[in-house]
Amino acid sequence: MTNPKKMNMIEAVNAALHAACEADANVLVLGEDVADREEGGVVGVTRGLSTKFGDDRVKSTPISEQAIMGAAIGASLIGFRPVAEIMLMNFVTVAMDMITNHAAKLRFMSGGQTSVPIVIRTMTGSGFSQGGQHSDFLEAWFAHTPGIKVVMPSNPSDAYGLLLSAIRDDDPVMFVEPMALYWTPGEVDFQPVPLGKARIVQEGADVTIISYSIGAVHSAAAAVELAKEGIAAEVIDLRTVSPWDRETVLASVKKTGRAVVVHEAVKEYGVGAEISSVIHEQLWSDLKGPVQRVGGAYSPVPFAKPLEQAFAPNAASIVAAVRAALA
Amino acid sequence: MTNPKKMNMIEAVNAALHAACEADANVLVLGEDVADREEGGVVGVTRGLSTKFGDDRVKSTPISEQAIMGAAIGASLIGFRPVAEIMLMNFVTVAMDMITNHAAKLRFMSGGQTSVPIVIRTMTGSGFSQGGQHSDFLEAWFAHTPGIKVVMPSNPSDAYGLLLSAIRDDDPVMFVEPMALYWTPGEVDFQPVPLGKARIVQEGADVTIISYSIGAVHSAAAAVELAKEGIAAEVIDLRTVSPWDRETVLASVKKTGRAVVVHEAVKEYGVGAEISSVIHEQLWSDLKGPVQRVGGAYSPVPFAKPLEQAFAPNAASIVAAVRAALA
Amino acid sequence: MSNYPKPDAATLLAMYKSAALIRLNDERVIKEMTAGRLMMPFYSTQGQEIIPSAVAANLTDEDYICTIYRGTHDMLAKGFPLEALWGELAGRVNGSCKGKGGPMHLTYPQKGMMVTTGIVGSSMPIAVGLGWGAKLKGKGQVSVANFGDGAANIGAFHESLNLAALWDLPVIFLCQNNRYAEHTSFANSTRVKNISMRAAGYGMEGVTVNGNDPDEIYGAVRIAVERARAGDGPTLIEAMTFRFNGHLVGDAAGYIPRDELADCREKDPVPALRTRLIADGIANEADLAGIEAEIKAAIETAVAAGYAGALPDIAELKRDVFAYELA
Amino acid sequence: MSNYPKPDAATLLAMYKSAALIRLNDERVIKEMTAGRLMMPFYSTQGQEIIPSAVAANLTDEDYICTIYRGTHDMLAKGFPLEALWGELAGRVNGSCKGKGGPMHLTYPQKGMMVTTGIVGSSMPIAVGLGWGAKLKGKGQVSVANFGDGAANIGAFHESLNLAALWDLPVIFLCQNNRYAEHTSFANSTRVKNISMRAAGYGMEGVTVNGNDPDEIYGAVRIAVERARAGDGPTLIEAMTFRFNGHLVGDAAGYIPRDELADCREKDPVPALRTRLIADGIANEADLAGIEAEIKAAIETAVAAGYAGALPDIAELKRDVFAYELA
Ligand SMILES: Cc1ncc(C[n+]2csc(CCOP(=O)(O)OP(=O)(O)O)c2C)c(N)n1
Ligand SMILES: Cc1ncc(C[n+]2csc(CCOP(=O)(O)OP(=O)(O)O)c2C)c(N)n1
Ligand SMILES: [Mg+2]
Ligand SMILES: [Mg+2]
Repeated sequence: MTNPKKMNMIEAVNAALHAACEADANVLVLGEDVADREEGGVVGVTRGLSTKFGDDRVKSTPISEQAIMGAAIGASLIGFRPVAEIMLMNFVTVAMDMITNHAAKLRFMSGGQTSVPIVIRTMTGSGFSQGGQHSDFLEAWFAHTPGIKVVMPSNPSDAYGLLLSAIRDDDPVMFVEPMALYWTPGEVDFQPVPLGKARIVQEGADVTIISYSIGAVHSAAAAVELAKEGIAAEVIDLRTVSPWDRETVLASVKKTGRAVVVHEAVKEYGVGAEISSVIHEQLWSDLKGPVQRVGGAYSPVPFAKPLEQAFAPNAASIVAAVRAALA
Repeated sequence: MTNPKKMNMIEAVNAALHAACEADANVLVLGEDVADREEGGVVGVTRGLSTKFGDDRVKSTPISEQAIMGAAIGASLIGFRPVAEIMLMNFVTVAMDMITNHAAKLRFMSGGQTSVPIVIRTMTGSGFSQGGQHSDFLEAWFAHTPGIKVVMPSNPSDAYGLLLSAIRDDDPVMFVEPMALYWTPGEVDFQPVPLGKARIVQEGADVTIISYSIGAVHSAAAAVELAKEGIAAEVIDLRTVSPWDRETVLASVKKTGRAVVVHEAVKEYGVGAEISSVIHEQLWSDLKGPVQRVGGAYSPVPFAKPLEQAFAPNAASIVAAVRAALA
Repeated sequence: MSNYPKPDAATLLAMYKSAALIRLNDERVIKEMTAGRLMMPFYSTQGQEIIPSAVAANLTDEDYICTIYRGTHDMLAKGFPLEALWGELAGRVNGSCKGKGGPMHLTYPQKGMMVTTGIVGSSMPIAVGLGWGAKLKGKGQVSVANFGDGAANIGAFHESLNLAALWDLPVIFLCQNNRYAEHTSFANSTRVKNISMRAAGYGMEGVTVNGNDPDEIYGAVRIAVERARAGDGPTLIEAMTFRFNGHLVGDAAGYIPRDELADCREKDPVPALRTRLIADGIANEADLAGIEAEIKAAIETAVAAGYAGALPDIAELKRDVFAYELA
Repeated sequence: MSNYPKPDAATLLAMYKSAALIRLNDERVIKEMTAGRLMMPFYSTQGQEIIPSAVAANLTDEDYICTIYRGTHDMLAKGFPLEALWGELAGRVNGSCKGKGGPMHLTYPQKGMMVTTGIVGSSMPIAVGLGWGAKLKGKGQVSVANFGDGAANIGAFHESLNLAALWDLPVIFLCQNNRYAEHTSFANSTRVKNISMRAAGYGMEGVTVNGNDPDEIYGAVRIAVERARAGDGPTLIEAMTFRFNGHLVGDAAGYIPRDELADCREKDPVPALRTRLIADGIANEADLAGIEAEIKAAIETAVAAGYAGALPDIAELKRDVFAYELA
């Protein structure tokens, strides 16, 4: 697969999984309903894998997230590279011990004797009227956990390239797929995308908007609005939230002197707080004003449409934050 | 119990639990080894409660944190006020679903029809050579979770007063007890301490040091060092991390123009990031320099003494951060 | 099961009314969704109506139930008001949860409907807590945890059954075994032939019955309720049944063999009960037609009333996060 | 059990050597702690020596084990090098984990010691993963999960046994039932008389044996290992035993009836095996005295070598968090 192709993120992730399994016989896939007997996943992300690579390497599991993560961790300790699916991000809560006390720590606690090269794929996001237990973005928990990386693509091409790199990476990676972008088509060039490297979505001299995942899409839309007002926003898609690309972000803010950080996760104690703090610490004298943050409301994700829409950031709320940053 | 008495935090928490059970027959206590048949807890924090208030209200449990939290949540839905112990904070990882998807969200998701007035008591902290899975401060996870409060006392008197308030509070509270301060005696006046109100440990005009739990103790020690250099630090003990006392903190930093936030939890994506961000957002023109943060290293808590000591903040690292803030 | 207590004529008629209400309401919901007037994940309960009808026939409004996303049948059987249901589905303020919970979090404490969860397995630990509270209140109340066959393989099941048995709690663990967990068949989720045999591993009574047979399920629940009220502890009931409409609306259930589907639909328990009522002379065609007409009318009224409710004000995002309204 | 394969003379002698090493080493560790030269939480394994000795007699270096904080016996039996052990206890760079893991996280992959966990229950899901990997490798390797009686009541147990049975994995779940979980007796943690009966709930073989009887435990493990190597799936072995020194060093175990303690100490399995070796003419007093002298000498050498190692450099905090060193 080399010539670029238009596809959506589901297809891109599926293609990356196929490529990874093809390239390395140690790559395994497990999770609820992931095999073709179960239709290759509830939305078909893993479709075709078990048929192509066999039921030994691609396994559907009972509803047992602790066992799913344990199976992935154990196999990874002896040379395999399991890609484990936790269907929705809220369900990491029943497997947190395996992820944070074990996957993230075994390399360190063993003094480097063992390592856990696993990828935890999960999807999430509001906008589907799924309410309080099926919509949360919890990346901040894992960014606060030393030893695990957090990768959050915003488009099919990055999803493909980042997933390839995550699977090849020798450490555990939490790979968060934004449901709201699953069906948005994009050009995929089938190239690996390095972890820890941000992408400048659009250049601009007036303000830097730093985001990732669905937030990066809203930020790009906001930039279009801002352009109409003559405001040139530089939009940065972090792609990897931990470790994040400080060089790219700091270089941009040094240039613009103003920054806004955007994510759908609850604003308080979210990823934006860390990025805002570092920018203030590193670029104090270059800043023309305080870094602004845009994030989800301090509440569980509500069901009713008007509330669900008010909960999450959008182009308008980002534009408002940029105006505040420029004020 | 009205006249002040000298006691350590274990005794203070024990006294508060006795007082709460005495005052309200709906207060329940559960957790591993909490009853007197099991010696009232591994360090005796719950000693005497089951003997005094009965084995129905004070129950030792099997090692089943999900069931412990579920038992507390269920009973709280019908009028009880359970105080559930999760022995060490790292073990919240096996009960995260109950805590974050349920305890924190049921009031909101039910449109206010139900509420979960529980207190989750847990202890943690480095310094006991317990290594990577028994030492973590994870308060940032819960501060990022709407619907649950986070209380973190730094001395016996606050532990007593905050625990009383937490038990009387109509919402779930994560109550984090710092092991390193368990055996430090202090004067206890047996008065309730309101949630959400910080305490100014020491006044000062040059810089504000904001902390809580063990960090507040190190900060006070740092202030003594700084005083010798003629630097007057104002030390604020947040006591409640979520919701935190913005008024007190912002008023202080408005006065000093400089701030340092301190906690033992890993610095990256920690509580300090939120506080730093808000200070920059709210007091931009009053700040003389960027807010500095002091926190745990970005690594699991190591076993070897020199590493364990290097992992956590101490008076010296806080003094260094203050110097940076003043530079 | 031959020696089980049997439902009398009045009870059978009441069970049919309940089952008919559940079926007709479920069809009505799907009609609204197909028409695009309701947007939400909806987990049809068609095929499982007899189970909750038999449960409700043995409970009072003082008894508690916890159920799951697939729970409208459990709710309606226990007397969930139709308008409060439709208001919630429509995301309106007249919904039981003011539109904030939605279909996955239906709650109605006045009649003991304490929790509806979207997390597999999580109805059990909370039901254990309700059982603990019921035991403490000493009024003979019972707590019922509804869950599916897939949920029987998650950790919460294990911890909940062990604790309920150890504490002799008045809890009924009702496994509605509809043969599938999302796309995974029961046979592909565990090696055992039935879930009820696991009860022995906790020193608990366990039984597997045909959940679609009014006599069997009524008798099994009655015995379990009597055991609970007598203070003789919990029971695990596995009620064999089938879901007619796939996992959620939109799922064509291609993973279910067509003949299995056809066979189950042919054994549709609702018309079967209807036929029996007539055969046994408990009611005649006219009686039942009248009852069904009444139910339909009541549903239509509720549908209209549901949509008639106002959409929640954005301020609701700040309410019910905590007991007080957020600033 | 009468038909169990019995250990031959050489095996019995090897088991005694292992048991003596474990006992003498454990006593030596406690001596260092009492002298204040070692500071750490230490979970003595005295009284449980026969179990791991019987396990190791049935395994090769290619087989995997996961154990818990109370795991030095499992480690030593499987060949954990003494110096690497003492270096780790002393927190020195010559420890197997460079001093970063400590007693609760001993690891030595060269001999299949993949994980030592401090989280109750967590050895099981990871051992399942090792078993999955072993099955994929197809070399007949076995994975052993060691855990305690208290761990049998946590969710991870349930999910792990179900998945291992469903996938026919070469895993042995070895419950070392020492009658207590911290301060809680087995009888107060569950209603069932033994844990092995739970195996039936997963369609797995399960057996309870006297873990202090060399024949019984050897035979049970041998059968389980043969089953696993033959591809016939997992086994749950409950080995009844007793911990002589309370939960951890410093615990006077006041919650254990004195006569129970006395009775168990009187049945001390290590001297019992020694006596038997002589009675059966497998070895004479002089042989055994010689063996013990050798072991003591080896331990002394290791103690000295352990302390002789260098303390880790602070830079180690930046190593082994990820594959690369942190900046
Ligand atoms: C912890 C967790 N894991 C996965 C899911 C996704 N999920 C929702 S329903 C479901 C199947 C549950 O099947 P079962 O327990 O049999 O109940 P049923 O839907 O058949 O009524 C799954 C896997 C979830 N909600 N929670
Ligand atoms: C999830 C979790 N909960 C609680 C603890 C605290 N804890 C450490 S050991 C222990 C008792 C375990 O008993 P058992 O499983 O019988 O093993 P043993 O110590 O007797 O060998 C407990 C409760 C823990 N480490 N992990
Ligand atoms: Mg099902
Ligand atoms: Mg034990």
